[in-house]
Amino acid sequence: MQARLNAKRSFRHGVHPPEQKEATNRQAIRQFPFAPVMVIPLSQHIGKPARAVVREGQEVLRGQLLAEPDGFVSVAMHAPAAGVVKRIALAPYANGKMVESIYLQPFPGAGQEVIEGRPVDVETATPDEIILAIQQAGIVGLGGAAFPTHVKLKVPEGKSIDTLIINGVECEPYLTTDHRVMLEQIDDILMGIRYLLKVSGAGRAIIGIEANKPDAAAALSAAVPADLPVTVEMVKVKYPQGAEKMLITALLGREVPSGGLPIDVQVVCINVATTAEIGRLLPHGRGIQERVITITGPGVKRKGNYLIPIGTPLRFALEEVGLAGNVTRVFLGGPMMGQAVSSLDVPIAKGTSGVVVFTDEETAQIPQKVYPCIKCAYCVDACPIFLNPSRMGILAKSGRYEEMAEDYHLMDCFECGSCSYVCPSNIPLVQYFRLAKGILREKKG
Amino acid sequence: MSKINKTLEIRTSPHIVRGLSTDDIMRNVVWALLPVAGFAVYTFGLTALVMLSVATLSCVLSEHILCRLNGRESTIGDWSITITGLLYGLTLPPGLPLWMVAVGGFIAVGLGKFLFGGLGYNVFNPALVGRAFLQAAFPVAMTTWHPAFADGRFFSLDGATLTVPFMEPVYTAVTGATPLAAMKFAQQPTAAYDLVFGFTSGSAGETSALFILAGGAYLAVRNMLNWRIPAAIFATVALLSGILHAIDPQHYAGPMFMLFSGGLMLGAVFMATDMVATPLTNRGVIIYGVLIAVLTVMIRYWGGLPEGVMYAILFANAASRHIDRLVQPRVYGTLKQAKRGS
Amino acid sequence: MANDLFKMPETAVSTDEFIKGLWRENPVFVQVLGMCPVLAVTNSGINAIAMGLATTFVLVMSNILVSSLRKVIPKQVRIATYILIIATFVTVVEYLIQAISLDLHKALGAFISLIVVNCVILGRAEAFASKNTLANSFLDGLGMGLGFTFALLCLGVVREILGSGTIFGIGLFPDGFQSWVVMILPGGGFFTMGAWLLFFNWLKERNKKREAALSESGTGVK
Amino acid sequence: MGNESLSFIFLNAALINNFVLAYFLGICPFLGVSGKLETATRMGGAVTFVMLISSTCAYGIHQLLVAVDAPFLQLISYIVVIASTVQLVEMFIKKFSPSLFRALGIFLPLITTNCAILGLALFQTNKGYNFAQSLVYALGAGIGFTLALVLMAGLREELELAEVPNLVKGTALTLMLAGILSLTFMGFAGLGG
Amino acid sequence: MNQIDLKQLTAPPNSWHMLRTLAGVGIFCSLLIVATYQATLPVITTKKLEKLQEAVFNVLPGAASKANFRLTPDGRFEPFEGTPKGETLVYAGYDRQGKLVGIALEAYGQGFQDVLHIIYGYSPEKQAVVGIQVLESKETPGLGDKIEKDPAFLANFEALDVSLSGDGQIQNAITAVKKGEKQQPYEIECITGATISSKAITAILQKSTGEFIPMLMKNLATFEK
Repeated sequence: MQARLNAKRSFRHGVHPPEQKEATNRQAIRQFPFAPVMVIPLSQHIGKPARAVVREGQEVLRGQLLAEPDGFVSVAMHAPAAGVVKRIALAPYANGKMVESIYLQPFPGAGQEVIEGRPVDVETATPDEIILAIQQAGIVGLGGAAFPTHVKLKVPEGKSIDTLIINGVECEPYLTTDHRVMLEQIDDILMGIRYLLKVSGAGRAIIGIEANKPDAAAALSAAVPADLPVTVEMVKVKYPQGAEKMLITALLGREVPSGGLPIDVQVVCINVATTAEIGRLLPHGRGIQERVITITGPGVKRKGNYLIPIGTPLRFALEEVGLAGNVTRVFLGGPMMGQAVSSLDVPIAKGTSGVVVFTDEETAQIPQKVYPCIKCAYCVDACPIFLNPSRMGILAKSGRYEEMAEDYHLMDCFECGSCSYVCPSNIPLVQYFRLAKGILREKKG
Repeated sequence: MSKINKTLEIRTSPHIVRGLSTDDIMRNVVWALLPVAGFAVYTFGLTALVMLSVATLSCVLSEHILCRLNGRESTIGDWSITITGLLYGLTLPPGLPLWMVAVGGFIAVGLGKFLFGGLGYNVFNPALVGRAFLQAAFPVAMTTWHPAFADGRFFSLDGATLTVPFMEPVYTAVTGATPLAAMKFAQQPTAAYDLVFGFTSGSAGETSALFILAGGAYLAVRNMLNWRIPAAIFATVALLSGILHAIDPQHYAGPMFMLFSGGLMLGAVFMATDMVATPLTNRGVIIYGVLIAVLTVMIRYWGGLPEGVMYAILFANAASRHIDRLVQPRVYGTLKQAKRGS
Repeated sequence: MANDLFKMPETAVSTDEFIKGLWRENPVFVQVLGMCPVLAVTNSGINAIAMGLATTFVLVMSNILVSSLRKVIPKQVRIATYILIIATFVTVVEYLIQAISLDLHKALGAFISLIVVNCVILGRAEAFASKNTLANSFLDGLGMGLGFTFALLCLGVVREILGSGTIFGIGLFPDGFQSWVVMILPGGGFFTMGAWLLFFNWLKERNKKREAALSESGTGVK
Repeated sequence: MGNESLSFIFLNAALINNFVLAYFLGICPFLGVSGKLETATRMGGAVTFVMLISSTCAYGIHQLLVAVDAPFLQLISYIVVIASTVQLVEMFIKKFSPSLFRALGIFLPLITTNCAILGLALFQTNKGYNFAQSLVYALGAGIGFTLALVLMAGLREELELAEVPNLVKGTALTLMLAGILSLTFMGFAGLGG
Repeated sequence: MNQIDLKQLTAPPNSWHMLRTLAGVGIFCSLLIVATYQATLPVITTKKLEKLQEAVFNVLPGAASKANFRLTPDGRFEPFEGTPKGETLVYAGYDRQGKLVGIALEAYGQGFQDVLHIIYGYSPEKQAVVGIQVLESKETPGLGDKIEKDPAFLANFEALDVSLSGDGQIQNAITAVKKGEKQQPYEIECITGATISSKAITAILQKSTGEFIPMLMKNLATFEK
C-alpha cells in the first residue's frame, strides 16, 4: 500500500507549542526494574472499577489476573510482577483522589517471564470473542484517556464502521512514547490492526502520523504487507492534532457531531500503542502488565522511553532515572493536558503516557499575574472546536454556567488547553471550564 | 530525593504557556506608536511634543489616581493606559490648549475606561471617548489646526497652547486647514504625495500615512493587531469611494484622497483595533471594519462634518457585541448534527 | 401602636408628607422618575426652574382634585380620569407660560405638553392622592413638586455654569471664559445626571459607613 | 415648513435627532428595559408599531381640530385618543394574533404613557408634516428608538460581566453610556441634507 | 377599609356611575381649559404680533409700520388680516411717511442639526437683502449659533445684492465664500469653524430669493400704500 507522506492536511485552528521531543525521540525503549512495592489501582480506566479476585497474602505470578471486569464498561487487571498481594486498600491516585488499590510486593529477583492464557486467533475468532478478549486483557486507551478499548469497538445496532484510524500523532510536547512504539513494535501494530479490522468490520485502516515523525511513517509504510488495506498518512504538526475528532477531520474531512462519537461518522479511532498492545497480547491470551512511558523534562537526568510495569510508584520511577535541579512540578501525561501530581506516591497507570518533570526554571517562565480578558481573541483562533473561550471565561467568572452550556457549547470542550496556552492575560480558562462542567454535572445529577 | 520541593505545585493543565503576556502586547503597541508620535513632533514641533506629553501624562495620572481612590491596585504598569494616552494625544490638534488636553485625558480614562471596570471592560475606545467629549465641549478649539512645518517650530509654542485654564484660547498664528475640510467646504483637493507623506495640517498623529502603516505592519506581523480590521476598512472605503467617484467626480473625492486624508489611517490601524472593543471572531471583525468604513464614507460625503472616522469607530464599538452574537463561530460538529437531525 | 401609626395620615396633617419629597423620596434622584424633562430642559437654570414650577403646579392641582374626588371616582375609570385631569392642568399651564413669556415657551417647547406623561404626576395621583386627605395630598404634591424642581435646578445650575459660564443668565466669569458646549448638548445632560447619581451614591455609601461606625462605637454607651 | 424630503425626515428622526439620545424622549423604557437584548428588541418593535398607529391618529385629530378651530383641545385629545387606540389595538392583537401578543403584549400598556409617543405626535404637528411625512417620521423615530435601545442592551449585557465599581452600578452607568452614545450620534449631524 | 375595598372589587362596574364621573370631570376640565384659553388668548396674540413686528422692523431698517400680504395661488399678493392658516405671508414695512421700505419674508431650510427658520428683509429700491434674523435654530451652541449674533456675519446681509437681470431672474446667485474673500456684493463670508451653518443660511436665501424676488418685483405696486 502507498503512503501519503505529504503532510498538508490538518484541522483548523490549534496551536504550536515547542515540541521538545529531541531529548527522547532517538532513545530506544528500555526495560524498567520492578519497584519494591507496586500499587495497582482497580480503577485505572473510565467506567466501573474492576473487582479484585485475589486475597491479601496471596502469591501471584506475573500476568496473573488480579481483578476482573465489573460490567461491560470495565476491564481486567493483571499482576505486573510475580509476588505477594500485601493488602487491598485505598491508595492515592493521580487525580488526587483515593481509590481502591492492590499493593503487590514482587519477589526479589522476580523474572520477566509472563504466564500464557488462552490465545485468540485472528483468523478464526468471531468479533465478539475478540471484544471479550480485549476486555479480559485489560486494554484501555493508552494515549491518555484510558477509555476501555472494547467498548469503542462494540458497534451499536444500526451503525457501521468503514474506516479504522490508528492514532500515531502524539501531538503533546515532550512525549515520544508512540513514536518509539511505531519504530520498535511494527509487527505488533500490524497484528493489532488485523484484530481491529476484524472486530470493526472496517474496510480499511489509516495510520495517522504527525509530520515530525517521518522515520516512523517510513518504517511503518514499508512494513505494511500487501494483503492488509492499510495506508500511512502524515498530518501537519499542530496541537491538538492527536485528539480523535481533530484527526478524523484531518484525515477524512468528516466532523464528529457535537455530543456524538466517531462511530457516528463510521469511524473508530484507536491509539497506536493500544493497537500494538492488542497485537502483542491477544495471540498469547495475556493481559497488560507494563507499558511504554516517556520520562523526560528538564528535571530528569536520564531522559528516555521506558517499558515500565503498571503500578510502579512515581517516586521509584523518578529515583531510577535521577532528578536534576530544583523540581517544582511533576505531571503525568504531556504538558498540555497532563495531570500535575501533588504527591509522588501515586502509581503509574495504564493511561499514563509520560512523566514530565519541571524545575523552578520552567515554572518561573509562567507569568503569575492574571490580567482581565482583553478580548484579544487568541483563544478563539486557537480553539480546535471553534468555541468562544474568551466569552466563556468571562461568564464562568460570573458563575453563569448554564449560559455557557446553552449558548456557548461548554460541553463540547475537551480541555485540550490551547486557549490557556495562548492567553496573554494568563486566565486559567481550562480550569474554569472544568469547574463549570463539574458544577453543571452535579446540578443535573 | 532531596531535590524535590516539599510542596509540588498543582496547577491544572496546560503546564506551559506561549509566554506572550498582555503587557508585552501593550508595550509593543507603544513601540509601534512612537514613530508616529515622532513624526508628529517633527511636523508640528515643540507644540506637538508638549501636547503629546501632557496627553499621555494626564491619562496615566488619572488612571493611577482613580485606581487608588477606588481602593484598587494601580494598573498603570500594564502599559495599556500609555497607549490610550498616546493615541488620545495623536488625535488632537497640536495647538490645543493644554488644559483642554488634560481635561480630555481625564475624561478618556474616567468615562471611557474606569467607569466600566478598567482594562478589558472598556466597551468604547477610551482615547476616542476623550476626543469625542472634547469635540463636543470645545468645537472651535478642536477644529483650529496648527499649521504644519511652520518656521522655528522646534523652539516656539503655539500661542494657544498655554491658555489659562478655563479660558478661551486666542489664536494668533495662521491656522491651517485639513485636507478634508478644504475638500468639503472649498472643493480644494490636496496632492496625493502630500497626503501620503503627511505634509498637511491635521491632528498630531494623523498626517503621516507611512509611519502609521509601518507601525501597523509591525504589530500585524507579530499578531498583536488583527490586520483584518484595517484591511476591511481600507477595502470598503476604496470600493465605495471608487464607485461614487466614478459616478460623480465633482462631488465625491477619489479613493486615494479618502484613504490617505484625515484620521482614516490612524483610526483604522490603531483606533479601530483596540482589542477590547472589537468583535472576537475573524468574520466579526470584517463586518466591524465594513461598518466603520460605510459610516465614515457616509459622514464624509453626506454628513455635515468633514471627518467621521471617530464617530464611526465609536458606533462600531457599541455594535461589536451584536456583531459577535451574529457571527458566533460554528462549533465543531454542530452543523452536521443539525443535518442529521432533520 | 402600629394601628395608630397606620391611621395617622388618614386624619392628621403631617409635615412629613411635604419633606419626604424633597429629599428622602426625591422623585428624580431617589426614584429616578420623570427623567425626560429632567434631562431635556435643564440646559439653563431659568428653564429648569420654569419647568419645575410648571410641573409642581400640575402636580399640586391634580393631587388636590384627585384627592377631593377620590371617593367619587369609580376604580375602573380612575386612570382615565387622572389623565384627563392632568392633561387639563397641563394645557392650562401651557397657556399661562405662553402668556407670561413667549421666549420661555419656545425654550421649553413641547416639553411643557409632555408634563402629561411625566410619571411622577400620575404616580402621585395613583399612589397617594387617591388614598389620602386633601391637605396631605396638597403637601405631598407640593413636596414632590419642589423636590422635582430642586433636582432640575441641580442639573440646570451645573449645566449652565459649565455650558455657558452664567447662572440664571448672569455672567459668572471674566470675559473669555471657555464654555463647555457639551454640557448644554444632550450628552451633557446624560453625563450631569449620571454624575449627580454618582454623587448621591457616594453620599449614601459614606452615610452607611458612618452609621456602621457609630453603631459599633455606640453599643458600649448604650 | 413641512417641505423636507422623506429621506431627510427619516434620517433626522432616526439618527441626527434620535428621540432618546437627543430629545430624551422615552428615557424611562430606555433605562428600564435595555438590560436584555431580547426585551430591548421587542420593546423597540412595540414602540415602532405604536408610533405608526398614534402618528396616524394624531394626524387625523389635528386635521379635525383645525377644522373646528379648537387648538386648546389638542393635548387632551391626543393623549386620550392615543391611549384608547393602543388599548383597542392591544385587544385586537390579543384576539387575532396571540403569538404577536406574547411578543409585544406586555409592553403595549406601558408604552401608552411613554413620552416618546406623545412627543412624536406633538412634534409632527409642530413641524406641519403631511400624512406621508408623518408616517415616515414615526417610522424613523421608532427605528431610532429601537437602535438606541438595542445598542444600549448590548453594552449593558457586556458590562454586566465587567468589574464595574460598585458606586457606578445601575442607573448612573446606563446614563454615562447613553451620554457616550449621544456623543457618537452627534457624528450623524447634517446627514441627508 | 378592607371591607370597602373588597366591595369595590367585587361589585360589577356601575356604568352609569362611571359615565357620570367621566362626564362630570370632562365638563369641568373643558370649562377650565376654555376659560384659560379665552383669558390668555388676547395676551398671547398681542405678544406674538409684537414679536413678529419686532422681527420685521429688525430686518427692514427704517420701517415703522407693517402690513401683511398673502400669496395667492396665481402668484400675486393681496392684503391679509387675521390669523394665517397655512398661507404664505409676506410682510411689507413702511417708514413714518408711509413709504415702502421693503418686504420681509420667512424662509426655511435644513441646518446642521435641524430645520432653520429665518426671516429676511428685501429692499426693492436697493435690490438687495437688507437684514436677516434667525427665528428658530438648533445649531451647535458656540459654533453654529454664531449665525444668529456674529456681527461680522450679519454684516453680510446689510446689502446683499439680489438684483434681477433682464429676464426677470436673479442676476447673480448668492454664494458662500471663505472668510476674508468676499469680493462681490452677492457673496456671503462664512464664519470660521461654522461653515456648515453659514452655508445653510446661504442655501436658504438663495432658494427663497430665487423664488420670491422676481414675484415681488412683478407685483411691487400691490405693496405701495
